[in-house]
Amino acid sequence: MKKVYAREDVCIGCRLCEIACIVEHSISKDIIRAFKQEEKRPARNVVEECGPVSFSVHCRHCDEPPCVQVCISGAIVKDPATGIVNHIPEKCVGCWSCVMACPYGVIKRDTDRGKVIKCDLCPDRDLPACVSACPNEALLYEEK
Amino acid sequence: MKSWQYQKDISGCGLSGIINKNGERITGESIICSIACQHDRGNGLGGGFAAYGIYPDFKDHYALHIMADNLDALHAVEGFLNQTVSVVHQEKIPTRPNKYITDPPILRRYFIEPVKEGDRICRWPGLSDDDYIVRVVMNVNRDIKGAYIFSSGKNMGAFKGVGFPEDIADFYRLDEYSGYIWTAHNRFPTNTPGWWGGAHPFTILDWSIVHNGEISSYGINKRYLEMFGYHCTLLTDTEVVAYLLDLIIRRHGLPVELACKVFAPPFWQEIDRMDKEAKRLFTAIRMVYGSGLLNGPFAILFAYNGGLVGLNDRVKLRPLVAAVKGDTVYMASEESAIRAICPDPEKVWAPKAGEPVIVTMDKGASTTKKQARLSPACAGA
Amino acid sequence: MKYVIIGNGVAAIGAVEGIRQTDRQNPITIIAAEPYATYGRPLIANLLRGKIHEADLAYRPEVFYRDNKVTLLLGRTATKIDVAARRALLEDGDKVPYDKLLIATGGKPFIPPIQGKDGPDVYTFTTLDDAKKLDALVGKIKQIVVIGGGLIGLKAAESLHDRGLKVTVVELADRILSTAFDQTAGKIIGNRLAEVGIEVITESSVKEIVRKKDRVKGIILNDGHNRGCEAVVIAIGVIPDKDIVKGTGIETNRGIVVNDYLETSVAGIYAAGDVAEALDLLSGERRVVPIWPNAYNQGQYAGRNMAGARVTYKGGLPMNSIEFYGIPTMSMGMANPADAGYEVITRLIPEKNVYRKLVLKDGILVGAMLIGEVERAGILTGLIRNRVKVNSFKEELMKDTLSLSSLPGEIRAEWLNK
Amino acid sequence: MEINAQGIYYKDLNDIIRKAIRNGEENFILRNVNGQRYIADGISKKISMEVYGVPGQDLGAFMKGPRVVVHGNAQDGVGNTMDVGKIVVEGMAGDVVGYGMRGGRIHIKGDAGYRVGIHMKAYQDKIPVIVIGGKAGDFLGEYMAGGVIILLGMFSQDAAKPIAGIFMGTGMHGGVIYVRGEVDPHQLGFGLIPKELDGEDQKNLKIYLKEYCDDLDIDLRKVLSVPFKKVVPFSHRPYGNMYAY
Amino acid sequence: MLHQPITKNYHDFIIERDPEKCIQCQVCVRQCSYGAHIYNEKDERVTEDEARCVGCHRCEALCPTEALTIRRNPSEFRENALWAPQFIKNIYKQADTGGVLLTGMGNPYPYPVYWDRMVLDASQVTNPSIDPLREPMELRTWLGSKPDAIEVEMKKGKPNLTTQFLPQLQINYPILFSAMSYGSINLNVHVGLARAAEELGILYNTGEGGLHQSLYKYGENTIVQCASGRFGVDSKYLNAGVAIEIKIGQGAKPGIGGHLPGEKIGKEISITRMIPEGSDAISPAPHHDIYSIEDLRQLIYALKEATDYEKPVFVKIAAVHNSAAIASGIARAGADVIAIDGFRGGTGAAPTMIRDNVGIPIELALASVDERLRQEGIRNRVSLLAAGGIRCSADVVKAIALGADAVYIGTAALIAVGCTVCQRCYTGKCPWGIATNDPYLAKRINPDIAHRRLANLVRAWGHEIQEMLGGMGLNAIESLRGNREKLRGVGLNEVELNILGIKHAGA
Repeated sequence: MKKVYAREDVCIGCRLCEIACIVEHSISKDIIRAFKQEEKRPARNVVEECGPVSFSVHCRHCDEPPCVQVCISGAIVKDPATGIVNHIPEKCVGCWSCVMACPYGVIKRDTDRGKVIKCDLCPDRDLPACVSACPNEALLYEEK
Repeated sequence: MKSWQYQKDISGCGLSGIINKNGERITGESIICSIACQHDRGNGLGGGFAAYGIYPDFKDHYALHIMADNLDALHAVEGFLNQTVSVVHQEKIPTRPNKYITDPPILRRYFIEPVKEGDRICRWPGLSDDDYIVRVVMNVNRDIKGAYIFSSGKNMGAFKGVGFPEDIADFYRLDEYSGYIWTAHNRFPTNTPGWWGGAHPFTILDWSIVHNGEISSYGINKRYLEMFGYHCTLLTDTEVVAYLLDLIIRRHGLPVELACKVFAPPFWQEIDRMDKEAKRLFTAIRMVYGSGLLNGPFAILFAYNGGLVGLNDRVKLRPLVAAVKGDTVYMASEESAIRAICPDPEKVWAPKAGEPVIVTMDKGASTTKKQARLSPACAGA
Repeated sequence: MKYVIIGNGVAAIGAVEGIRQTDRQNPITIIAAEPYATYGRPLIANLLRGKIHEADLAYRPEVFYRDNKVTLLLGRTATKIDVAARRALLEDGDKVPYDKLLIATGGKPFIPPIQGKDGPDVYTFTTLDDAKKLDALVGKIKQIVVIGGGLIGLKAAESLHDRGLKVTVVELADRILSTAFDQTAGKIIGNRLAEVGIEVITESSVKEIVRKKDRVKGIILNDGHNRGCEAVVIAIGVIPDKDIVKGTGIETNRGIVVNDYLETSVAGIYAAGDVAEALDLLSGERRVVPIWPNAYNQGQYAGRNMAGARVTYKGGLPMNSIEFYGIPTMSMGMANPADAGYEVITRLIPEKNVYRKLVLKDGILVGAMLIGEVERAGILTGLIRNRVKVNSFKEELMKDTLSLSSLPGEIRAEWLNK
Repeated sequence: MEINAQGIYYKDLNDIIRKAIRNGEENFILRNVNGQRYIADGISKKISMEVYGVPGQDLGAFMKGPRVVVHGNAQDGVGNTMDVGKIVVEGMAGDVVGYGMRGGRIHIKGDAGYRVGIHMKAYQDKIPVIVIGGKAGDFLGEYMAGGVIILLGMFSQDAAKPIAGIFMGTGMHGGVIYVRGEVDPHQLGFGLIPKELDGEDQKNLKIYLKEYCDDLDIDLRKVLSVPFKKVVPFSHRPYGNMYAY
Repeated sequence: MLHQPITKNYHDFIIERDPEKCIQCQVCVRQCSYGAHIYNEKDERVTEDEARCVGCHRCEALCPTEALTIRRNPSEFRENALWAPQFIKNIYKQADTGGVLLTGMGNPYPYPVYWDRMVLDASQVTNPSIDPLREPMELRTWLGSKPDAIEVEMKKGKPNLTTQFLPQLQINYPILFSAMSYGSINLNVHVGLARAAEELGILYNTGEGGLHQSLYKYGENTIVQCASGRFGVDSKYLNAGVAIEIKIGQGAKPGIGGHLPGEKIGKEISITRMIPEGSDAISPAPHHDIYSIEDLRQLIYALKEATDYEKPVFVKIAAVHNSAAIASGIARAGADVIAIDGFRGGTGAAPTMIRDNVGIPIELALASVDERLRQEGIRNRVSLLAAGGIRCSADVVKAIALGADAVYIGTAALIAVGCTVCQRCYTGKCPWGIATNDPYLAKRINPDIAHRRLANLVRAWGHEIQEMLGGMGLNAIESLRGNREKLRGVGLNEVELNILGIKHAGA
């Protein structure tokens, strides 16, 4: 399946991917409203920086997703057709089991809501928002 | 004037040429009839002819045709010739009055030999005869104001001026000449009217050239020739072709067909598809003679004592038709110009872009054969 | 090909999903003793606590069974397996023939022999029905005692406390959550529970459940102390529910013994989940580790194998994530090493209720415990699971800024390019 | 009406013809034509004209109706921007045949020159068709926008020559070129490849060739005995990506 | 501190931040390598220190809400025709530091740009313009020394070439990427240049910093440079490319050497330049084996010997007063290609006074060199490259019409990959990741993007060159080369027209 791959060698650590993610998952999908008027939600990727090294971590939508295995409420399911590991917030009870299980550490706790938040590969878009926002093509959306 | 300030003149035109490979001489009527058929390709501002085999009595002497605006200029030329060459014979170029031909310059012809080294005075020792004559022509044309050598080959001559070609022919009494190669030109110049020297053909030694089209690469062709001592002073693009022929064929020794490939080389994509040897050769031609490429639309006929060549530019932006009947080959801008004097050719064809039609004299052909063939009735004009 | 699954817990769902990875056609029958479609069993605490409704319990959407061509026999109990005839016998006499059978009966609560345990007002807390019964008590009683300070017990305690009952938890060990936690962690959570008003009594056990007119009135601890209460929840633990294999010749130990393909000693019969004794990743031994992810995973591997794929179960990793009154806690792998042959690194910030502990064996991370700070904890789980040597960067792992950039470049590159 | 064109200047010849048409004349036979330009130029009536000899440049330019038959060769610019009508050439034709042609037919028995069918275009119900019985020069159908060119390669005076020159169909963005036999892909312009004909092609080709064969007394079966290839544009906007806005 | 040094007061740029739009995302903070944007944790607000802004526009480009505008600081000195602000500011700087003023890129001063004083011709009626989209339009160019004539012998009726040629380089566009060393720019840019050159069928130039191991595979499209510092030069290097360029001078700093400070000599650069890590890389002003033209010949032939006469040798000089005579000497010394770099050529670092006051415009140098070589009849013997301030395809066409075989582009190539010509290359903090080897900044150049953009640029110019050629009725670049008929001057005086060898427009 197509996944978001991060190129560490050309990630410039600008974090525009996070901003794009937040905007895409906002109510208004308008950057200024999303940041200034809506409740702020975390981005669904994690940009890591360590000295000159930076890269963005994205849900791998694993073949055998540990998050799906541990989810006690059935809130995380892997769509057998698309391969996308989806999170259904209504079902999430905030047990954080998936946070514990995800080896990429890319499922975040949204403590305000008591639920986790994770990448959904932007179902409304051809290209995930983070990928199109990356100014340096450090994020690739492709089949490997 | 700085050399770069010479400006080319541009023109569109009609052409015609005839060659008898066997050396049989043809009277001027044929070529006149043929070019007259293409009357509408010109505008009356230039016509001209080149004829080969017309001076059998002086066939080993360079025949200089000179036009001069005034006697001072003519005298200057004569003075220069006296210092540099020996004149064997000189005379007025015979003309007859024609109501359409006005203001002709003074026209003279001189049959000369270069002064050999060790003779009296030799201006430029070490040069071959041909190079010596080229030097003479270049010096006159560059340095003597108001005078111009417009023909300098052996046993051939160029005749040209301002007017429709049929009137120019009448003026020069070309019906009275006979030659085994004839070329003719009907000119449609666009920006320098009324300049006799600007009419075609252009010649150097026995190279003569008539041209339909425009040499867009003129600027570099001219600068290239200047590196080799040619001076393009005649305010027309066609002049460069004559000098390139002299440089590439006579001086560099390339065969005629390769000279044509300098003017209209194959495209790189064609070269890339050639076999190794040919690829090497054509790559070399383009690398070394890129400045000699004639770019822009052209159909040219060039003649020399040994033959007649027709050539198109490499994308065939100007027309050229050829036909054969017996020993005679015809080339013209339009088929009708050929049919006007040869209604039933054995073969008529349009040469491909960049592929020269080269007609050389048969071995053993005598170019002094006296019998003149009659021209057929002229249908066109 | 007919697939039959006895039990309708998460292992059964895993099995259906496993089978359907390979075989999209052949029928599956699930025999479910409970009258409910599969629900998120741990969620009964949330239900009891009043945070969710019964409808929210469904583990898979309603269409799941239909979409997967599953016949669900609800409220039907399988009692026997006729190995020779290849069929499961139901309590009501029905026979369900199978080609491949999965035993996923799970566990049942362990009830110790406490005096007074039999009779009304004593509850367990493992099923939805249990939760419903306790829910019905709310408002009717004031005090309740929970026996067992493990996961189930504490969740029951928390839920009941939130519903207004006075709750006392009695734990035999020196700390709550003794299997997953160490003393430090236990203390942090114990304090937190005490803070909200849940009484936790450790190093103690219930000697007797005191009844009056058959109804529970209190308990007496083995040290003689007592507590008044109107009900008791026994939440000591669960044991494999393996009754069904009696007389089949299927090898059992504590649970039903299975091989690397989750197949029992009888060909064509598989077992998965809390009833199975399957491979444990870290120890390399077979044992019963009754945790949710293991059950799902085993079910899924069993299902894939049943459908003909030959896939090796790589073993389960014990792990738990629970939050107590705003303090998230996690423990993964061997968080409480058995002996001194392990390197243990800890960091404690008592005022923030933050505690972090890593357990290494020969430089390899084998266990971790996180209290308070749990962000990106899965990275540690991943390191444990992948047996990564972490000595050179273990200090990085101790930080709350735990990140993949702490990992050496090569490991990281491989990690992220999956 | 029969006219001996020998020695008649083109303007005078065309004057005679135009006057006769105004007087209702519909059939012309021109004899001894040699180089007279603009014959049938701009004529908008359905006249018929037989030409003996070699007509000059721009035969039938801008014409809208006449049927012209040339019993011999034609020069350059045949059917320049023509609209309706037909030109049949029993011999060869020169360069730039059918430039910008919008409708009608040009049937040439023999070879044709360079840039034949350049920028011809179909419009509404008009579909211009050029059929060349011989071979063609370079740039056949260059930036063709519509219409049909059919190249047979059968009646050429040069057997050795390839059926067409190079850069065939360069910049083509409409229309179709049918070639009898094979086309070497290197002869085609950028982005083009020879393709097989479909049923619709076969049907149309037959209709066009039937008319051609009838005009020039050619055996249709023989023409159709060899399969054709077609060249069509790869895009209607072949240069759409070239510009930076 | 209430008092501000005057240099801070008269900073060049102001940063306008629209508070309505700023979402405090701090992209600007992370992107500004000069620290002009600052995040104030306490106020949770981004603020700015405008004195640090160099006007590179990186923040503006990356700001997701277009909240930023970088403007020239309107704070002006009292108007003074003599004491223009830059002179005043420069004096402040030097009074502060006592140092030589340093700058980057090419001469920014308003000397006449002759490209903009020349116009091109087009065909109308008498010859057809050629449609380059559809008809062939050949840009293929060969660099190398050609004979004046070729010789053929007839073999089996076919002409066969007997002339032996010196090595020639085929390029598909008359555009090469000029020398920019690894060190002055980073490896990512080099990779982009190399790959683009490969795709386009042109050449890029290593500059004087050696050739990184990973780039040897692009040898077919590489010119290796041999400069006075001889960094990374060994026989493997000399044989790694298809040509060798001896750099005598550079248009931006004629007569001056180069200096890559030791702190920039990291591991990879050290290996590539073959010098120890951390030690200065100093390029002497002259080659100390070339004190005269005969010494140049000695080096040219030393290089030819070292490469078995298989590689054309380029000699690059800065355009200076006597370029024509110097070029003639270079041609006669055996160079195959002469590159002339005009004073608007760029550099990573140059003393400001040198950059802005030394050298001559490329247009004049090129015209005089081409004319001189023709007068001497040796134009065929060398190819001519023009460099230094080629900004667009029309500049290329004009350069070729003046007599160049091809051009070198440096600054234009860098602009293609993001450079905004802020002229601070010498700081090593290039916010666009170009003129820097800081690993944090260098990765801002994604070699894939650089490759694509460079290839796009040259292809686009190629199309435009073809359009212009076609318009002039030419379909092969060699018919343009030296064809000054195609140029006319506008607003030039007689002297300038004479040097350029062109007529005035209208004449």
